Amino acid sequence: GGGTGGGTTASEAPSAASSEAPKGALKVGLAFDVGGRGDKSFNDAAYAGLEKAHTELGAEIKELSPSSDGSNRGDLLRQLADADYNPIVAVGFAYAEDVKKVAEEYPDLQFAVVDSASNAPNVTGLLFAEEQGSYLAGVAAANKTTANHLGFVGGVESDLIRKFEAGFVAGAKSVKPDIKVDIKYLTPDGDFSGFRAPDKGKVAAEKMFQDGADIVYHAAGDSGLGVFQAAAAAKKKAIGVDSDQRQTIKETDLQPVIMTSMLKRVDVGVFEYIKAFQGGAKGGTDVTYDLKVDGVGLSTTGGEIDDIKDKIDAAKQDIVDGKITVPAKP
Amino acid sequence: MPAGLNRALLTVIGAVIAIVLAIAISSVAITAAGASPLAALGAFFDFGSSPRTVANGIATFLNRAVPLFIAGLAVAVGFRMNLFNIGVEGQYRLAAIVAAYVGSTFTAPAPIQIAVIIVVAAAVGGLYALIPAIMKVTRGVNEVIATIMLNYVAINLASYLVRGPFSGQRAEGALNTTTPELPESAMFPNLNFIFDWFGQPEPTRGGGVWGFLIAAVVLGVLVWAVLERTRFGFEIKASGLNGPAAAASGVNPKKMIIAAMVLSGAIAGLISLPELLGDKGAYTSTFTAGLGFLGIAVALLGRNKPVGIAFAALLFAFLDRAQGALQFADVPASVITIIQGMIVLLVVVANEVTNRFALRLEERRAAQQLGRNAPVEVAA
Amino acid sequence: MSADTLATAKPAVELEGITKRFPGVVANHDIRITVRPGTVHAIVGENGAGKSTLMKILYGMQKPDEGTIKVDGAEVSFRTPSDAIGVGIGMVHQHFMLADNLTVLENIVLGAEPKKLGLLDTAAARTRITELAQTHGLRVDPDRLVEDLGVGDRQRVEILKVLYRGARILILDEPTAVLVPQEVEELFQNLRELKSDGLTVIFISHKLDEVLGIADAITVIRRGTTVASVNPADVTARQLAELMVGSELPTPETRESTVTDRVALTVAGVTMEADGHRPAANDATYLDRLRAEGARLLLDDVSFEIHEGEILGIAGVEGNGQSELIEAIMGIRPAHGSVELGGRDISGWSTLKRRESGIGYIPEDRHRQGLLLEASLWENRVLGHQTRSPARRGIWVNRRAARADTQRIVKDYDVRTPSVDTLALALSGGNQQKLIVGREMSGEPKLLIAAHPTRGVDVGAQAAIWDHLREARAAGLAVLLISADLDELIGLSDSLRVIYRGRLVAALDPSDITPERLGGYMTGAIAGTEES
Amino acid sequence: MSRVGKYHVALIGVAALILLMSLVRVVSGQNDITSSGTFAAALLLAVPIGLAGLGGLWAERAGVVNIGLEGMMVLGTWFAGWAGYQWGPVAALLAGLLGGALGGLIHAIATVSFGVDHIISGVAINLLGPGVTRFLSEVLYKEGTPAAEAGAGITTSPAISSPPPEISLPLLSQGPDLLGALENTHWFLLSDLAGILRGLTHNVSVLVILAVLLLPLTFFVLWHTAFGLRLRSAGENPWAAESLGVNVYRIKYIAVVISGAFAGLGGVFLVFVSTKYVEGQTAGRGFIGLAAMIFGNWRPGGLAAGAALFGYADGLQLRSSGAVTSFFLFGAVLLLVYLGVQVRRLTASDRPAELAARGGREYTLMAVAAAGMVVLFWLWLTVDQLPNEFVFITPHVLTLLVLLVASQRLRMPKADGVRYRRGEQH
Ligand SMILES: Nc1ncnc2c1ncn2[C@@H]1O[C@H](COP(=O)(O)OP(=O)(O)OP(=O)(O)O)[C@@H](O)[C@H]1O
Ligand SMILES: Nc1ncnc2c1ncn2[C@@H]1O[C@H](COP(=O)(O)OP(=O)(O)OP(=O)(O)O)[C@@H](O)[C@H]1O
Ligand SMILES: [Mg+2]
Ligand SMILES: [Mg+2]
Repeated sequence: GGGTGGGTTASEAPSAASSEAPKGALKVGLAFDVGGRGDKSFNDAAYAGLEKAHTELGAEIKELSPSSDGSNRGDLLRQLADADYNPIVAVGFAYAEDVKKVAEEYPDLQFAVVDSASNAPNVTGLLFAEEQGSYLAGVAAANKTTANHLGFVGGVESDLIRKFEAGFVAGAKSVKPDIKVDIKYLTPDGDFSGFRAPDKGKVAAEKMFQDGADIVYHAAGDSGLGVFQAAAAAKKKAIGVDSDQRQTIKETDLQPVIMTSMLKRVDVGVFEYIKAFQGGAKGGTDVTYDLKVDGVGLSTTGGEIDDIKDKIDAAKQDIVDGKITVPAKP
Repeated sequence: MPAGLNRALLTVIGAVIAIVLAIAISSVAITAAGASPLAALGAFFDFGSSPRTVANGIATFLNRAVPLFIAGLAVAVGFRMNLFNIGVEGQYRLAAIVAAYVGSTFTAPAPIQIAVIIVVAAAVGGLYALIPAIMKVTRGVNEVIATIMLNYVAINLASYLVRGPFSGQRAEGALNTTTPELPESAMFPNLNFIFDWFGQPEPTRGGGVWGFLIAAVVLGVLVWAVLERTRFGFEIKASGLNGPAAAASGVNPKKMIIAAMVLSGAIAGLISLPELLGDKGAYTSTFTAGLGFLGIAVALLGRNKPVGIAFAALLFAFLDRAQGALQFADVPASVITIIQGMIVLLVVVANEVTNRFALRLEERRAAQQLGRNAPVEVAA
Repeated sequence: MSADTLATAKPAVELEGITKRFPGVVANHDIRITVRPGTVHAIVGENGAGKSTLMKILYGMQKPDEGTIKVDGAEVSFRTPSDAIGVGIGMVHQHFMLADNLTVLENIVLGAEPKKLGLLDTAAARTRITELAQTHGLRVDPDRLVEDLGVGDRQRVEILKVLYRGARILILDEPTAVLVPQEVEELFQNLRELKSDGLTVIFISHKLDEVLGIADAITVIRRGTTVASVNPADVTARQLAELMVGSELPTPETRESTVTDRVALTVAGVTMEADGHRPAANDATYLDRLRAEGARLLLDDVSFEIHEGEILGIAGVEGNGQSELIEAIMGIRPAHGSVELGGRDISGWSTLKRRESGIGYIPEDRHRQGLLLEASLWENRVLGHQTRSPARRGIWVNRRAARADTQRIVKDYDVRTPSVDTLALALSGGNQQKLIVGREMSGEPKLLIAAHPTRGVDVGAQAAIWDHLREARAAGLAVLLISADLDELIGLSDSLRVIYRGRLVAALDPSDITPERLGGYMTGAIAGTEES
Repeated sequence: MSRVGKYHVALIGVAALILLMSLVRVVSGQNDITSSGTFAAALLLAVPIGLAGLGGLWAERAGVVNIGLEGMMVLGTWFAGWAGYQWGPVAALLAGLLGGALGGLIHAIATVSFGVDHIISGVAINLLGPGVTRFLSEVLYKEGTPAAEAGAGITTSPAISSPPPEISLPLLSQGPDLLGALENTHWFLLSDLAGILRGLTHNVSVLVILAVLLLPLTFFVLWHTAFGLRLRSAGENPWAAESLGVNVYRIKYIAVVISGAFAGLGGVFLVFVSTKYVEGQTAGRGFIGLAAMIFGNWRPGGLAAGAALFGYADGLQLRSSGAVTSFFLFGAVLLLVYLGVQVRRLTASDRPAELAARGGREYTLMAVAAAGMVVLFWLWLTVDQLPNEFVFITPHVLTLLVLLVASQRLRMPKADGVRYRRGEQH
């Protein structure tokens, strides 16, 4: 798979960090992706990791959000660097180029970038094997479907979201090779409104349910709300993404339709990185949060997939053992 | 011309009052939000403590102003003729990707390489603007609708191109799609040496102060000269001020619509080049968007005149730069947008008010004159 | 009504010491007027004398700086026109105050709508309007869009608007400026009827013989103040004019003929379609078929020649194709047929090329087609000459030469302006017009199209413009003159054509035609052709 | 043409369109072309655009250009979300209306009282709307606030306490669902009609009904009441209105505030669909609404057609990428019809004048049409899946094509965008 190329895996990284005492105060800076803190999703997961570092490691923390057009990503990193924050975490693959440049300008500092590979000696790539988690979601959905028909709604047709699609389809086909998976993206790459269009998510999912799909997986940010609504209206199921949405979604009528969620533990990634830094780890490598280290996985809240736990675990084991390589591109 | 001087003075005073008022209103909001307005004000002027951060801050500020200025110019050219080109957004996006791709397909000495890229960008922007222009002159399609719709088309087209035909090699493990890397000869030399002149450290930020600033200044002068000094500019002005009169004077309105729209689009095509040639070196899916819409505000604030637009762009960029500094000061960064919106509104309101004030002065002068002059003689 | 009661009745309107200042202008200064009820009271004065301003004050549209207004003996103070309407004052404005895209009915009831259950009661309004129209002899179709109406109809709508509100005092600001004599007579008939119904009419006009014909009393205003109140029986038009301006009234009379035998302009078979121009391979057959089908033609087979040194006048009620004829000759609007200038066929040329080859154009509406109001005078000088010297230098506008040449026009044509950098909108109408005339005379045109060259211009400026036209004619200029001012038309033209419904219906000799007869041709009342 | 005549022509046009759609559906097998689901989606997507367009209509009929609809819509979404999670849907409705109206009020103050250029003011409001709402979110929804406990984030509000009810047409689209049954038979024309009707009557939110009713209501108010007449006169000739004692300022204020309220209502609608405020959920609909209004020639009916066209195309592309390719067939059939009509005209002898005139141009036009038809038909046969990027732009391209084909006799209110000051004539 494309996402797992090179570097160590997380299981090794933390171990490299022995529990040495920190030299000086730990000041961690973090720059969010567009949307910023409080998005109840990706950015907030990263923040959770940062906050954990604050409470557990006693780190002084500072987090910055970019402007709505994202034009100042590099400058935020520089301002954190100038204010002596070290390490600095950049959240989102959009930071890749900027992190590379800033890391070269500040060779003495350590950087990490979520969802993108290391591209400088002092940059750590925090990668997530979304395709692997999505594969499990596909396995779960294929086992649960009675219609032999699934759906996938992607918010923006970027390569990141296409990883989710690829894994999901592969997982579903691994269980039922003839299974039908409807796929719909809401907006093209570069138009991020697809993550904020619940109405469009609803229309797309509605169509899938009307055509006979009984479980729809979304990787569409806030547009996923529409997917859940369509599922509730059609009395069918949906699969959430990033966090355990059965818990984070407060609408009680929507919670029961969320069969499971594909977890992407950005919080773990961020926290572990900070911890490793404190332990003296240096950049230049990637850390991949995959199934092996539970960097991705499925949530079980609601107990809806408990009955197929063994099948999921088996699939997971196959991936961890390398028997199955999950494609990262559809 | 003391009257003209008075007017100019009043305009400046009006603008200053408007800006102060915008800051005051924002201060109320900041206070309500539990933060300190003084801290916020400080943040706007806080360029950091070391010479290096100051240099970086200045570079950031100028680098933001340049594309805003070009965007403002692009919009203004249309506005001069009462053509509302909302399509600058789409025009520059499409121009950016095509220019980035074409520039990456060959290598030539820097001046030639850069010149070709500039020409391609302008040509693509101009051609894309030609579509709504032709729709307007042949079928009477309102340019506002056409450009709104074509913006969406451009965004999708760009996305298609960057993923498909124009996609390039990306770094291992990177997820953003990109066009092929531009060769070194395509990169516009930076202006960091200016800092040397003043004995200051050069900015370290990627690309430093983008050299395209010079090109933008040249463009500004060119646009000014074309609009204010040439026959073509005169015809644009005439068409904008009074279409029927221009037509009766031999100005072909259809040709003018096409020319103004294409010129506007061609300038729009250049919006992305500072960033592309100064820093990024490729068009990626995370390209800076929205400059076309900001350009509308900048153009209007600058009264569609190059010098005004330059001031407006600098003001917007100055405010935008404080994004990070405000957050360090625990002030919600959204106050920037609020201040920008308010300045746009209040500056024009102030302008109206000062205009009326000047009229009132005139009236008073007239009344005094009456007092001095002998009353009109009454015959019969 | 006996003279006795007239004397004792309270004045319908009494204005005292009215003063109104505008930036740089004192429009009204200590005005005093008394209007007796049941009379037609005329107010005369030259352009810019302050008549309209005074009436707007009386109608509540503008507030006087000083002075009092009394209506029927009671002092009033108007904040808005509705206050004036409330005490029974109605006004017909100098420029039409109609919304083109609304129907006649909507225009009339606006602001005083009959309602039923909160809805517009169009039925009631229609009955009321028809009733009013019948009693006062003002026929209109309430359901037509105003934009489709001619000027006479619009004038009637304006009067109906006022009557609909039950006004007892009517202000008519230059209602006759756009009417032909027959229509004027009709209007006066209406006014007399209104007067006999006991209404009071305040009437403004520049046409003094009209004033003498209809008014019961006349007030003369000069430079913002009342200079005389006279009885129409006691004055002549000439005396009245002298009261207005304090100088002699010039007349637009041509002296000796300068017509040569060299043809400057030939217009042959010019025909314009109403709905969209279709270029045809064979014009003649196509147009024949169009006519056979009864298609609407704005211009139908218009042909004439103008010689160097000749002024050809075109008479016609507005809206009969004059504007279209000009647009066809200027190449602003496509038409069939041919136009030749000095022997060269220019039918396919652009407006610009036509101008460059020697056509000057004084447009009918100076604000709409002649000027850039928000641009300086010298820029207005460049307009239409942007491709010729002195305005042009390569791709550049030659600002210095343009300024210098504007200076020349300002001097030669007596344009009253502080400088050539002044914005055109700051000039009064007459001065704007002089600038346009000066501009169009520059560059030695072979043909001048002059549409209403002295409209809305006061007597002094009018005389100056006439002089310029005559001078240029003597130097060999061909002029196509279009005017609604029949005296001007008859006085200036070497030959006259009448346009009616897009066709030239008569060729007349200006030396033996009266305005009344001309009006007859213009309205189609007299048919046939007189050889000139 | 008389009113009745126009009305009949419109009916015939709609009938022909449905027939054509039915034909294309049967030939292409893309049932989504006329499925109830597509029409339900079209309704859902058209309503916010239509509401924004109505907002534009009210302002521009009164002579004030409103490019700030987007900003007012954003204000509507935020306030609806904020009030909705605390006090329920009625509060959301009112707060959204007020939020939008507030934007309208600012626009009115700037343009009417201060005589500011209408476009400048609108652009400023488009900056202020997102800026102010983001600011409010950052203050009111930040971590530790009660709202955050209830599920708010900086980009979202908590969910509205209970969504507004939905209703269906009894018997026909609910219960026995006769229309649904008929639709599923996929008969020519009958099923299409059933699909369209069911889509418009099944599980329709009350807010949709309210929104759709606003169209005739607007028409009624603007064209059949005294207030409406005054409002339109302010957009056509404010000086005339003033001279008849109409308080033009007041009319303009009312119109622009209502305009903002309608845009805000469009925002409320979006919030109701997603049950909460989501930052950026307006996604340029204010601009699309403005475009729909211009498309509709500043009239409620035309505006509805513009919004419906856009909503339909968007709904179709969201539901079925495949169905989008049948637009090629649709275009080919339309061109065929055009060619047929032209050939008939050429052979008939009752319109000689036009023919004499057109001649050569006519033939080249027909040749181009024929070539276009062949190309479209060929595209339809060979392309079975367009790249997604070309699917997404279906509504935009379709709008442009319709505008290109439809004759453009747009007539905007004469004094639209003109600065009006009391006592000063133009
Ligand atoms: N709103 C205004 N602002 C400034 N000046 C004005 C305004 N209205 C009128 N004036 C000036 O006041 C003077 C009187 O104008 P007014 O329109 O009353 O003249 P008038 O007698 O009606 O002329 P005309 O015969 O041309 O209609 C003119 O000099 C005019 O320039
Ligand atoms: N709305 C207005 N605002 C400012 N100034 C005005 C306005 N209306 C008229 N004026 C002033 O009135 C004058 C022109 O008015 P107008 O065109 O009515 O003149 P006029 O009476 O026709 O002039 P003339 O005396 O030359 O015939 C100018 O001085 C102009 O500044
Ligand atoms: Mg006047
Ligand atoms: Mg007057």
